Amino acid sequence: MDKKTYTITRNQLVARDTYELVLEGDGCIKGEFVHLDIPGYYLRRPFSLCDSSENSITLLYKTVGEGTRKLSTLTGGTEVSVLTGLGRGFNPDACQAKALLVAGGLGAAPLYYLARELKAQGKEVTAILGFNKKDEIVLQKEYEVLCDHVAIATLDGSVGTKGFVTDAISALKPPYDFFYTCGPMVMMKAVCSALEGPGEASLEERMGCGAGFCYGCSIETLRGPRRVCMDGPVFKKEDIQW
Amino acid sequence: MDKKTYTITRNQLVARDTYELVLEGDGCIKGEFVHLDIPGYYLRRPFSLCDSSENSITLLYKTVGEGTRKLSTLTGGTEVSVLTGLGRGFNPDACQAKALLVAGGLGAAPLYYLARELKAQGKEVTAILGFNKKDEIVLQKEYEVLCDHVAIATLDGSVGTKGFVTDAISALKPPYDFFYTCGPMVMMKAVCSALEGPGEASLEERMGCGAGFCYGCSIETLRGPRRVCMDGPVFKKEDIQW
Amino acid sequence: MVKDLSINLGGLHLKNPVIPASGTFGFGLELAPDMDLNVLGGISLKGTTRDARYGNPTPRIAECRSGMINSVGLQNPGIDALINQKVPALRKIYNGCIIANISGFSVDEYRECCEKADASSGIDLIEVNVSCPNVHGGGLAFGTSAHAAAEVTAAVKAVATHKPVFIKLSPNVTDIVEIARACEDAGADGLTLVNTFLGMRIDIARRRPVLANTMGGFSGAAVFPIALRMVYQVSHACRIPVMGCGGVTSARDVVEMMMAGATAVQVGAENLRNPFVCPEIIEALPSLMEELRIDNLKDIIGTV
Amino acid sequence: MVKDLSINLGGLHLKNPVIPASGTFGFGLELAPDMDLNVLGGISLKGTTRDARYGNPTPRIAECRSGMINSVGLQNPGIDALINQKVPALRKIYNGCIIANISGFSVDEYRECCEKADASSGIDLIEVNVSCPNVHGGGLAFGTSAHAAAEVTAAVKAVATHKPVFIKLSPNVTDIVEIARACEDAGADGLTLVNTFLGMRIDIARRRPVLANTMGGFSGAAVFPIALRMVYQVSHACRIPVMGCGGVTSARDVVEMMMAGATAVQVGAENLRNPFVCPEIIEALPSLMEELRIDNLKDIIGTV
Ligand SMILES: Cc1cc2nc3c(=O)[nH]c(=O)nc-3n(C[C@H](O)[C@H](O)[C@H](O)COP(=O)(O)OP(=O)(O)OC[C@H]3O[C@@H](n4cnc5c(N)ncnc54)[C@H](O)[C@@H]3O)c2cc1C
Ligand SMILES: Cc1cc2nc3c(=O)[nH]c(=O)nc-3n(C[C@H](O)[C@H](O)[C@H](O)COP(=O)(O)OP(=O)(O)OC[C@H]3O[C@@H](n4cnc5c(N)ncnc54)[C@H](O)[C@@H]3O)c2cc1C
Ligand SMILES: Cc1cc2nc3c(=O)[nH]c(=O)nc-3n(C[C@H](O)[C@H](O)[C@H](O)COP(=O)(O)O)c2cc1C
Ligand SMILES: Cc1cc2nc3c(=O)[nH]c(=O)nc-3n(C[C@H](O)[C@H](O)[C@H](O)COP(=O)(O)O)c2cc1C
Ligand code: FES
Ligand code: FES
Repeated sequence: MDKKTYTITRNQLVARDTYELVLEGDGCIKGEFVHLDIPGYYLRRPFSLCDSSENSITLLYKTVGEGTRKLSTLTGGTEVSVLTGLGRGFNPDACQAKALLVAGGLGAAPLYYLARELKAQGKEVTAILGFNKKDEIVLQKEYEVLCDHVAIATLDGSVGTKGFVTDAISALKPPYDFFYTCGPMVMMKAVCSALEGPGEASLEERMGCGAGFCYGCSIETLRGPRRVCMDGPVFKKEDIQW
Repeated sequence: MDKKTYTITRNQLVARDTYELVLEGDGCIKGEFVHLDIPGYYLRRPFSLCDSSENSITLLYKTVGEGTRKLSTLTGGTEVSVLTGLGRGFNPDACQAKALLVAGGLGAAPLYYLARELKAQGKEVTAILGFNKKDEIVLQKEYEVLCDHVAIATLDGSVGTKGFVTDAISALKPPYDFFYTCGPMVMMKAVCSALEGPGEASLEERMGCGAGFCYGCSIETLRGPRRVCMDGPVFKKEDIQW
Repeated sequence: MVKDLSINLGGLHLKNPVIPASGTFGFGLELAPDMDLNVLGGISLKGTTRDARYGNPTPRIAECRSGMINSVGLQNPGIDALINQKVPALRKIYNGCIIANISGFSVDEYRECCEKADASSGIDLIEVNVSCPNVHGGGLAFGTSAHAAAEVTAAVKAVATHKPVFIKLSPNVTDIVEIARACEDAGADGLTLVNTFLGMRIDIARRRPVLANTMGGFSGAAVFPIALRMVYQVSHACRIPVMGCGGVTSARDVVEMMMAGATAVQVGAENLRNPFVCPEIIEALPSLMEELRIDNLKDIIGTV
Repeated sequence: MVKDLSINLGGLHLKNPVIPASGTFGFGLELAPDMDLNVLGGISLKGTTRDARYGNPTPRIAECRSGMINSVGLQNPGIDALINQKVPALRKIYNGCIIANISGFSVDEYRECCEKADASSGIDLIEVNVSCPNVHGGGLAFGTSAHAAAEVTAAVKAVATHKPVFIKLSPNVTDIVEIARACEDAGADGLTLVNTFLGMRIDIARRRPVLANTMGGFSGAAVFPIALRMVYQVSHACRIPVMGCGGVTSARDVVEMMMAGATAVQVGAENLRNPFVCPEIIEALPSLMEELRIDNLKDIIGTV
């Protein structure tokens, strides 16, 4: 874990209530998420790494409360304090050859980071991205450029399969030996029970420190209590107590 | 009293620990001081009006604590919330023809505002400005351009009379029918007891609202309790309980 | 849809629940030149004692993170001046709920002041501040003992027969519910929760307390979670209405206090930072209600 | 001039007075990869009970202005795991003062845990958290009654004969001095002031408490003026040393707490915002001492 200062270079609305935040600074960081200090708010806010370069990181965030609304008002040039190197992320090595990525909403962000790694390892990647409506879709082009198969599901049918990601999976029947999922709990639960074989899901919990020492984010798992920030946020399908 | 938003156009070190702050916005405001909201601090900070134009006001402030140190880091373009129209200031009409202004340190700021008004009324103005050392002197040129007589006193004798403002007054024996003073309490007390005739002094007190309704700044005067922010900060020499 | 912000407070109709708290809005008159007072649901006037008081020596104000400490010490012109001058002058320009805030250093003083306030036609509601030290009872605040708080309540209720009497409690206690219940049992028509928290700051450069009085009452945004907890506990334990107070700065805070159980909500120290905060909150409430799908603000009282 | 930051805490030499507070720094080990723990004057370990506990359901964390509420609920691996695993592992890499923080739900549990802690060679000081509810005594926290706090103190002092025992008090009381004196009279070697304030937040969109547990412990910068007042009152009323805790975020706060009477100063919730705050404070102290013309930090203890 490190505390670093980044400079906002881009903070742009890219979909309904969704912003892309590009932070200039050390791009070579580890971990699954960063913990960002939003001026005027007490606790830091956790956001998954979506992309990175040598000297920048990219996050995607939705304005859901006071902190993220404030974040959306910060302009280029603003410095922000970020804790980096947090969380145990998806394990690309768990996949032998064919990976299935199932995202709900902004779950597409950390899975994109994973997809880059999987492709770097030469694996075949199918991505199923679910959204409520067309105007919420993010990263579609990026996934299409990077991955072998991409399918979209929207609840209202405005793009791709009409319905849930599970409907798109049933329709597509993609080949995979390991799946990875990130999104709302109900969606991940449905995915984990619908999909055969081993997989991982990324959980969310309200966080204090984000770095494993306050025990604010502990959840019960089938292997006992685990800290989402340090032992997770990614857990094996078979360990999760839904 | 009004709450207005101003934009910083200048925030410049002009003497030892002393900054000139020019705020763009409504310059046609009443009152003796403004109450400025410094981001990150709870209470507003009171500062005297030093100068104004149609679309700006100028303050002079010293970095003495956390709030003013923070203020000195704000850059041009920053918006600040300001309460205007506060305080009963010096009364230029109390002077018949010849005014004596006696300032200690940044007391020179509100007295400069007064001097402009006195000169506009065609009165003869003598200004005695006291500082500890040369590097603390502010507004000397502005006073010299505006006033009829200007004398400087420095404690270490680096400029003008060596000693206190009272020493400079004794040396100069300026003509006046009314005096006005602003500066540290000990200095104003010395001035009010040394100078014959009627006069006014501007007091300081820790403030809450700055606008007369919290009674945080009440002081005992010889006419009973008075609020520095609303009944003052300027009081008649004969009413002050030192 | 048009939003209904009105509430019923101890039998009184208020156009909205937003009330500047005692001591943070003077006698209302000071702010009359600067805003339309008539937008306010009520105004709690500066704390008044039997005799005029200058209060404590200055400095009386200390800055804190997200809050401040005051040791004003009940500077006021005395109950007769309140009734004969301040209230009639305010009544002339203000049509909302006028709340007299009564303080005392003995049960007798509370009784006498409340009797006079009860007889004054301009006053709608009496708020009895039991945070003052009991000079005949060992110096501890009335509000820190259930027995003393109940004694004051019974004494003032015996003389104030025309107007609702709310007892304003101190948060500096182990068990706020015990004290609230004692006041309810002694006949209080309602409760205001809470007054300031005893706090202190030191000027480390001068090596002495910031306040001339050493300690004072801490309040402002910082105390909101503690005040909210007390409002929640008390309004779930008592049947009489509660005015929530402590750290309120926004329309969201007002809604949160009401969901916790407050019928009306007072705004204190934030007025000192922003004298226009009460009108701003009232203006912001309808769109917040729209966002939260609330039509009648009174419907949310105590819903959590 | 070289600044002397060292202090003497209940007979122990600490290189400086800065100590992460219990529950906000895990068992020290979690942060060992990220910083040099050896700069810290001491470390107060996460609160430990007789048996392992999972704690409360999530959400356990709520955001507030200048502070936060936690309802972690003493998740810990139990006293045996503390003594056999956590402390020896920390002792291997850390040469400062290791403080075991002991919690319990009965006098017996406190006694048993303290006896074990007293016998553990890696532990330097025992801090007894009396903010837990007394399950055999009606559910009220031990720390809210002078009698119960004294009973715990006497019980643990009877078995902890090798190490200084500090009692950590709850601020949710009417009279902190009464409780502090009772602990002193019962034999406490020192006091830690204060634990968290009972607080609450409501999620107004979902119309339910933010915390699964409804209420929790409020702390962080917001509570500093109340904690400081309590440290001042107690250290002027008692002879035993006080560790000041509550809202400390900077070197200035440390100096203010010490002037109020604290011998050492704990930093709690701020570690969650900034895990490096303790080393940063320690680094900032010498230049602040220079500014304030202090050569030996211990000289300022209780000077206001
Ligand atoms: C490991 C992890 C990775 C995440 N990655 C992303 C991401 O890439 N993009 C994105 O938009 N969101 C992400 N989230 C959710 C994001 O952290 C919350 O949406 C955000 O904290 C809300 O802040 P707020 O101030 O707007 O909300 P408020 O409700 O005002 O926040 C109040 C408090 O609750 C916490 N909180 C609120 N919602 C959540 C939540 N869903 N999860 C955890 N804490 C919450 C806040 O952090 C804050 O402490 C992630 C959460 C976790 C745990
Ligand atoms: C009517 C009036 C006019 C003033 N005009 C000027 C001016 O033109 N230029 C200037 O440099 N200073 C002026 N001052 C003093 C100025 O307000 C303080 O220096 C400033 O508030 C200090 O803030 P701080 O955060 O740096 O100090 P801190 O000590 O960190 O502030 C803590 C609290 O104490 C208050 N405080 C500290 N010192 C003073 C003081 N001397 N007077 C009143 N409150 C104080 C602060 O406002 C704040 O609430 C004036 C004061 C008054 C009352
Ligand atoms: C400057 C000041 C003066 C106050 N005077 C009184 C008073 O006279 N009577 C009273 O009952 N409460 C008084 N209070 C307490 C407030 O009415 C309110 O209960 C308290 O400040 C908590 O609310 P807040 O956090 O919104 O400030 C005063 C508070 C402040 C800040
Ligand atoms: C997440 C968290 C967990 C805590 N756990 C404990 C604990 O186990 N034992 C204890 O005595 N105090 C515990 N506390 C209280 C702190 O040690 C400290 O007394 C309190 O937070 C006040 O300090 P602060 O304002 O600096 O946070 C905890 C506080 C927090 C924020
Ligand atoms: S958030 Fe602190 S341990 Fe996970
Ligand atoms: S500062 Fe509030 S009355 Fe003067």
